[in-house]
Amino acid sequence: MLLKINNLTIQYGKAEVIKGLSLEVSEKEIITIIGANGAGKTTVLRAISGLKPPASGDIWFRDSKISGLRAHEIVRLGISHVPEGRRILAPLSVAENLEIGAYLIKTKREKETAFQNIFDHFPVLKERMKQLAGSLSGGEQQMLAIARALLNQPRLLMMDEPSMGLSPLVVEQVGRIITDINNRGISIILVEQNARMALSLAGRAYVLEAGKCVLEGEAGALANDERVKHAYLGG
Amino acid sequence: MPLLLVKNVTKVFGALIALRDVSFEVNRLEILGLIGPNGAGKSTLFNLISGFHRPDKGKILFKDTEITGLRVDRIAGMGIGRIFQEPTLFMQETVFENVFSGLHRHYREPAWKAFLHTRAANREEAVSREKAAEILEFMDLAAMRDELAANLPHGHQRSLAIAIALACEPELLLLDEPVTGMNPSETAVMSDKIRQIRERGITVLIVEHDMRAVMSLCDRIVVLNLGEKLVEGTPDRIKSDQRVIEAYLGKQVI
Amino acid sequence: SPAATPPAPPAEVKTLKIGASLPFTDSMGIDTKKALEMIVPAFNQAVGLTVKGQKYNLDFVIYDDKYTADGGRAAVERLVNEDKVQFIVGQIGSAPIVAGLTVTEPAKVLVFCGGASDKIINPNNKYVFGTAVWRTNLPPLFPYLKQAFPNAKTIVNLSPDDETGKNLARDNSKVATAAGFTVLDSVYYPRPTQDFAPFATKVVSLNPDVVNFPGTAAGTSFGLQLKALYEAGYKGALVSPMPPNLSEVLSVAPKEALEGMVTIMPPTDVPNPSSMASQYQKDWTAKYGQWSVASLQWIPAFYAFVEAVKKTDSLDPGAVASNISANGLSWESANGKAMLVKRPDYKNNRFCDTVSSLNFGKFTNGKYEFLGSISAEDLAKANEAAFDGGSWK
Amino acid sequence: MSLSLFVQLLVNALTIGSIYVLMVLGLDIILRGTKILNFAHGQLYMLGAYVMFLFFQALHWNFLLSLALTGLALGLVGMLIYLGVFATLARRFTPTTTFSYRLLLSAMASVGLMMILQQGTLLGFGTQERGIQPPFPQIIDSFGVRVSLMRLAIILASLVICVLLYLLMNKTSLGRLMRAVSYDPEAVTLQGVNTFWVFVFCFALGSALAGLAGGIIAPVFSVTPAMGQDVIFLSLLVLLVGGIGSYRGTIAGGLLIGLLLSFGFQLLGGVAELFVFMLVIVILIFKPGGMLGEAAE
Amino acid sequence: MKPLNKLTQGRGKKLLAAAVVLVALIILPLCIESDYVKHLLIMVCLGATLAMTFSMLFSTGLITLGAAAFYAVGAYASTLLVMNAGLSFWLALPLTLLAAAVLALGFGAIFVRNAGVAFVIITLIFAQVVVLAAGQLDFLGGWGGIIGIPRPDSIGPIQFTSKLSFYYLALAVLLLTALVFQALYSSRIGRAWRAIKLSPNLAGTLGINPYRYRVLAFVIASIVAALAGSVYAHYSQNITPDAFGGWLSIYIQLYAVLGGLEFYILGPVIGSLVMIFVPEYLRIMKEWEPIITGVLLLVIILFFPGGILGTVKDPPGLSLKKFHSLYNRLKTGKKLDKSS
Ligand SMILES: Nc1ncnc2c1ncn2[C@@H]1O[C@H](COP(=O)(O)OP(=O)(O)OP(=O)(O)O)[C@@H](O)[C@H]1O
Ligand SMILES: Nc1ncnc2c1ncn2[C@@H]1O[C@H](COP(=O)(O)OP(=O)(O)OP(=O)(O)O)[C@@H](O)[C@H]1O
Ligand SMILES: [Mg+2]
Ligand SMILES: [Mg+2]
Repeated sequence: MLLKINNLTIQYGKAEVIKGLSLEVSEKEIITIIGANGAGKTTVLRAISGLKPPASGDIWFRDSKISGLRAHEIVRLGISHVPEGRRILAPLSVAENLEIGAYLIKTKREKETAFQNIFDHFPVLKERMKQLAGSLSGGEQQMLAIARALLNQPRLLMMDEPSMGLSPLVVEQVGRIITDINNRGISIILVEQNARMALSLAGRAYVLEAGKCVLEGEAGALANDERVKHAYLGG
Repeated sequence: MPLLLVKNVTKVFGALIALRDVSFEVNRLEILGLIGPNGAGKSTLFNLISGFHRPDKGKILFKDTEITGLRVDRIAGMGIGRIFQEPTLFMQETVFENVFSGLHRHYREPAWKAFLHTRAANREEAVSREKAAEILEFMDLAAMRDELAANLPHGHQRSLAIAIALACEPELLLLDEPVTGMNPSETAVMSDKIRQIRERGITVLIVEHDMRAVMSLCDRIVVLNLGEKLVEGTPDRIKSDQRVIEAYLGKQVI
Repeated sequence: SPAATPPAPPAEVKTLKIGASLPFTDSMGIDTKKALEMIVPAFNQAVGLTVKGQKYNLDFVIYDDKYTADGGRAAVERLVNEDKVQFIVGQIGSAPIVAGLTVTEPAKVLVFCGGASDKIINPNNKYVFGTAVWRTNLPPLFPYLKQAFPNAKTIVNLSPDDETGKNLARDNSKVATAAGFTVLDSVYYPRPTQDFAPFATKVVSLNPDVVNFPGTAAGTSFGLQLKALYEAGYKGALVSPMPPNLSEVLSVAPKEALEGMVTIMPPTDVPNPSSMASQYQKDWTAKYGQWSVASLQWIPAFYAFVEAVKKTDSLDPGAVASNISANGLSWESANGKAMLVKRPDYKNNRFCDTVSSLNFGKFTNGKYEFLGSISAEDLAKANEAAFDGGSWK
Repeated sequence: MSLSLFVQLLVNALTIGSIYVLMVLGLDIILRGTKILNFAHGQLYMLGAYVMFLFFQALHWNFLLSLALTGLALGLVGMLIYLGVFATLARRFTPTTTFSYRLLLSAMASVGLMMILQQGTLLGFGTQERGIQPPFPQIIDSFGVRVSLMRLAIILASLVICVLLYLLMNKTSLGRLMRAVSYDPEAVTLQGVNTFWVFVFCFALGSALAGLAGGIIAPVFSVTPAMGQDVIFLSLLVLLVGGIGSYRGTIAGGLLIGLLLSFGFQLLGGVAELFVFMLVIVILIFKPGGMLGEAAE
Repeated sequence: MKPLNKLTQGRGKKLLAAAVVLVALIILPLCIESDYVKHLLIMVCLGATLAMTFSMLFSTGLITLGAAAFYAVGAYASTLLVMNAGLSFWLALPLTLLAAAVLALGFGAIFVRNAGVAFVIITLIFAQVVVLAAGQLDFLGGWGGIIGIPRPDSIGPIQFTSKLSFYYLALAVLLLTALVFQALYSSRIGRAWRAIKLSPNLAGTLGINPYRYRVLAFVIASIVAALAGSVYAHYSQNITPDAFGGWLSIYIQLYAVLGGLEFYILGPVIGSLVMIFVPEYLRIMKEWEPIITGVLLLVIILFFPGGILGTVKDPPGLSLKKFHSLYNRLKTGKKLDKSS
């Protein structure tokens, strides 16, 4: 098991926004978490990456406990997080954004190969290296955010709504990129409002409602579940 | 006579031409969609209409009055409301206060009377409280009127942003990606709301990447690409337009 | 040692509270506070204050005035209304003094203070006396200068840009003119300045024979001015109406920069210092280590107060004030003999300000060379001649 | 105006200007990196002078070594201050805390620090004012132009520090991190960076610059507890005139203020300072973001 | 921030409380004998008034360090009008306020555009300009200032000679200010200010002109500061430029922060009460006083960031749970500098 969450509870002040969630990710798997607005999807990802300490429960990554570690330590263990809203560093150039993404890579040689990999995936970034990241269009920014996360050479990549605000054409492209990344052996947690796309990409899925997991199972099966169809696929 | 007329508008940021010679019109009581790839200049166009930027060339007319280059609050005062692409709310205020603050344009009594808390001013304020409550009810936010805006989930923040804009009693409402980050059922609810907004007598100009929503909502659609107007027409025409499919829609089945 | 002497029978000694307000945020204020904390217990131990046969131990209540008007006002309000002191002895800085006067005058509290501007020694004020000698020490200075530099004709003042500096520059100009010099200009620098290059450059470009430093704080600020003049190529004569704190001055300025300066000498550095002065210096060094010339500057107020009370033989501030206002006062302090004078130039015809005996020296080759001294009486006469109108005595 | 006078005024202007440049670069790094408007910056400058006094004057160490150690020492002081005070304060802020609130509270905390450092120095080091014998006391006197070698050395040293700082900020990963963190710390944390230490470094670097300014000018000035009290006003002025967040602006602003004060005094006398302040207000009317700054907010 | 709708609830109770406080404030000095304490109370009234102007501008998102400037303008203008033009204080007062308003309008109209750090610094510089001008220009009295400023003329039987009468005058200024400000905050003007503070862009799209509302706040704040300054001048009877330097503005800011920033009216009062009385009672610490004040300040800012009132209203949960987690973290040797 790559990642295992046991009975996780998270609070903002007195409000409990995640209530006893358990979740698993195995090697090379894509799972997706879908759910309505405010269900707590983002919160779960923030807890895994150490940005929001949980109130109780624990999180295990490759057989070591990571809940309680700080965010930058967790990244070093191999979990990357593409946060909601991209969060690229607007006043820095694309190249500098990538350099910061490559912060954990120590040798020059490794860095070069890593960059080469990135450019294979996102040739457009190579053209934009000198441009300020803030002046990229939304789609390009999303690519930059994913590229930056990949530079950490994660075993597990978490993406929070990667299709948000992207044009349909680019959404398709992001979908291809996700499969591609997964094909290289990286596990992925995909949080999406676009449940249709998420379920088509993922192997397994969790449905979150008001901080509780109400359904979980094979993505294909869930896509045909009446409740899911009704609530999340607009069917 | 169109409600809003955008005439040959050009906007340049440094070396980047964000909009080039764009013209279109918005008719009274229609829902007009504005779509296009990321970076096409849609939000920039909203910024020009609502006065955050000044066009380098061209004119914008609202109800036959030129509003090009007027101040943001003047334009708002003339009856153009907008929501932003990024969630922009009074984060540290409650939901109710957010809408109540939005009612600024509602008052008729002069400010000094409000300051003196005259009877008339107090009455007006009581009315505006009711109005704020009514708007919250309309946007399905009444249940969370005392929550802080910052603590709302994304989708409710969107609704609240629209509620605030409605408080301003606009004739034209500019919505920048209102259903982004919502799942289909939420999107359907929101689309419904937008139709109801139109029924309240408000014309809507909407930017959105969710094609299901756009196609079902809009009476007409304008497509921007690389800062230029590509085509304009009914949803059916746009769906089948080869240039739009190439630049924007892709092979996606709608 | 003090512990060995048998204590006086306690029933007979009363305690008299005396107030002081000093800036604790400033070295001058702290040094003055240290001085009072040294001399007052010694005074109590040795003689104490005896009025109408009753012996009093003096208890100094010293508050911080932060060198500001508001701070001074609050300190004096507290001294007068809370601690009920009737004498305030030892204040420095005109802003806090002036602010305090609005309290002390109506309350008829006797004040001996360091400031001597016309805003303080003012005909409207009846209970305040100046015990600093900045203005009154000028007239003999210029003749000594003339003697040392017979060919000097023109003079420029370099002076802080504040009330004291401006007033002193004006007075210095008057006296210098009377002594036959031509005053080219007065150059003012803001009090906290450390970069004196622009001011020195300006002074040098005026090309005077003499540079005078009215109102300069005698520590490193003075040293920096001398250094800046030296670096800007100034070669003429220098005159200081204040005794410089040599160790501080020389810590920033090379000794060539001071060469030939005619100055008032501290009473501790003259060839035969008075026993009071040497004792003071000895006690200070024993108690605090590093010797501070500056600490001498403001304590004449204390000796004046003691003498005034003794002379009137009363603790009623009104009686003391009217007695010394009408009859004058003279006293001995570590700074030498001093006496109260009138200030007809301020239209103030009571005894209200101080002259004291002074020593003059010239700075040659890293050391003071003693030039001579003047007694308080002669100094009063010299002032009378230099400042027009009326008798000072 | 004679050539000699002109050169003297120019050298004076550049000396004092370069000190302000160092001060303000530090102030700006702290402001941008950690969102603290540090009113205690003048006291760090004063401490720099004291440390320099200790190393160079009291212990007789080599001048450049003393200067470098002064920078390090003040960096350490800055680090301790950040760890002790501002890190605690930063923990009180959430992502929704408004900028003005952060700014206000941290500025107030720095006022508290200022009181402590200022009075602490007065009481700890005693009332005696000190001076540092300049290592280059020579006066260059040729073609009727007199210039102090020490002042030239100061200008040169400041120049070197500015260049080093530029390289640090723009050519090293640390500099990149500092700029990134000032924009979005959380996004940077997610790249595996311990942003906390980047903040600490920002504050330490800014303090080191203030210390270097104080240490480098100490042989020309004197060393007193009050010396840091008023430099903060002119430093803030320079920050504003140059433009907040602009490296080139800060340098231009520092030199401009140096020149205005130096020449203004020669030509106008006592009202020069008032005049300079007014002039700055006029500049700001036309250039609200400062001469080379970006948007004001 | 207190929700607005809650502010107006339980109005009767509020009025009663206000009446009690008012009576207490009026009776208070009658129970105090010491003129020294009365002096401090007068300074508290003036300081609180100034701090309220700071809070008012902060309610629009502006941080000003210029309160001292307009305090000085009020003091000098009124002094000159009374001493040179021979006007009665009561006649000079409206003219003074008018002058301050005009100056504030000019300054505000230009500089309110720069929000954030820039505004902080510009106002601080402006305060320094006023001080420099007062010191450099001889008709303003120079660095030595102006002495012998007359007391206000008596109105009928009320004479302004005693501390008590000045206390009531200063208290009247304070209460008037509080009343006016409360009326503003509870009206749509106050709501517009808060909207601007929280998001100027959003406020703009709602038809609020952030610029104009901020200028309005700046002018009102400056007029009030000038009013306080004028009372100060005629109370202290002498003014010097130093008394109005930039540090004064910084102190005023402290009053507001210390009292509690979210309490626009009561915060400044409590803050100035504490910041004026505590150092006075720390006088026994002599030269250590600034250090102790500094430490106290840090402690309050670091550990009670809601200020005094914020802490009283909403005490920090020193609950066992919190203590326990702290203890655990210390025990496990984890650093406390978690970035969350
Ligand atoms: N900083 C915060 N303080 C208080 N409550 C918060 C905070 N952030 C989130 N919440 C609350 O936690 C709950 C879950 O929010 P979260 O952002 O995880 O939802 P989500 O499923 O990601 O929604 P969305 O689809 O809008 O992104 C929401 O009810 C929200 O109000
Ligand atoms: N203030 C600005 N300064 C410089 N460039 C800008 C500015 N605002 C927008 N741009 C650029 O103008 C172009 C159009 O941007 P705009 O935000 O209007 O796109 P959009 O159509 O709204 O895209 P999206 O769908 O991703 O939101 C982009 O390339 C953007 O980087
Ligand atoms: Mg989310
Ligand atoms: Mg957009």
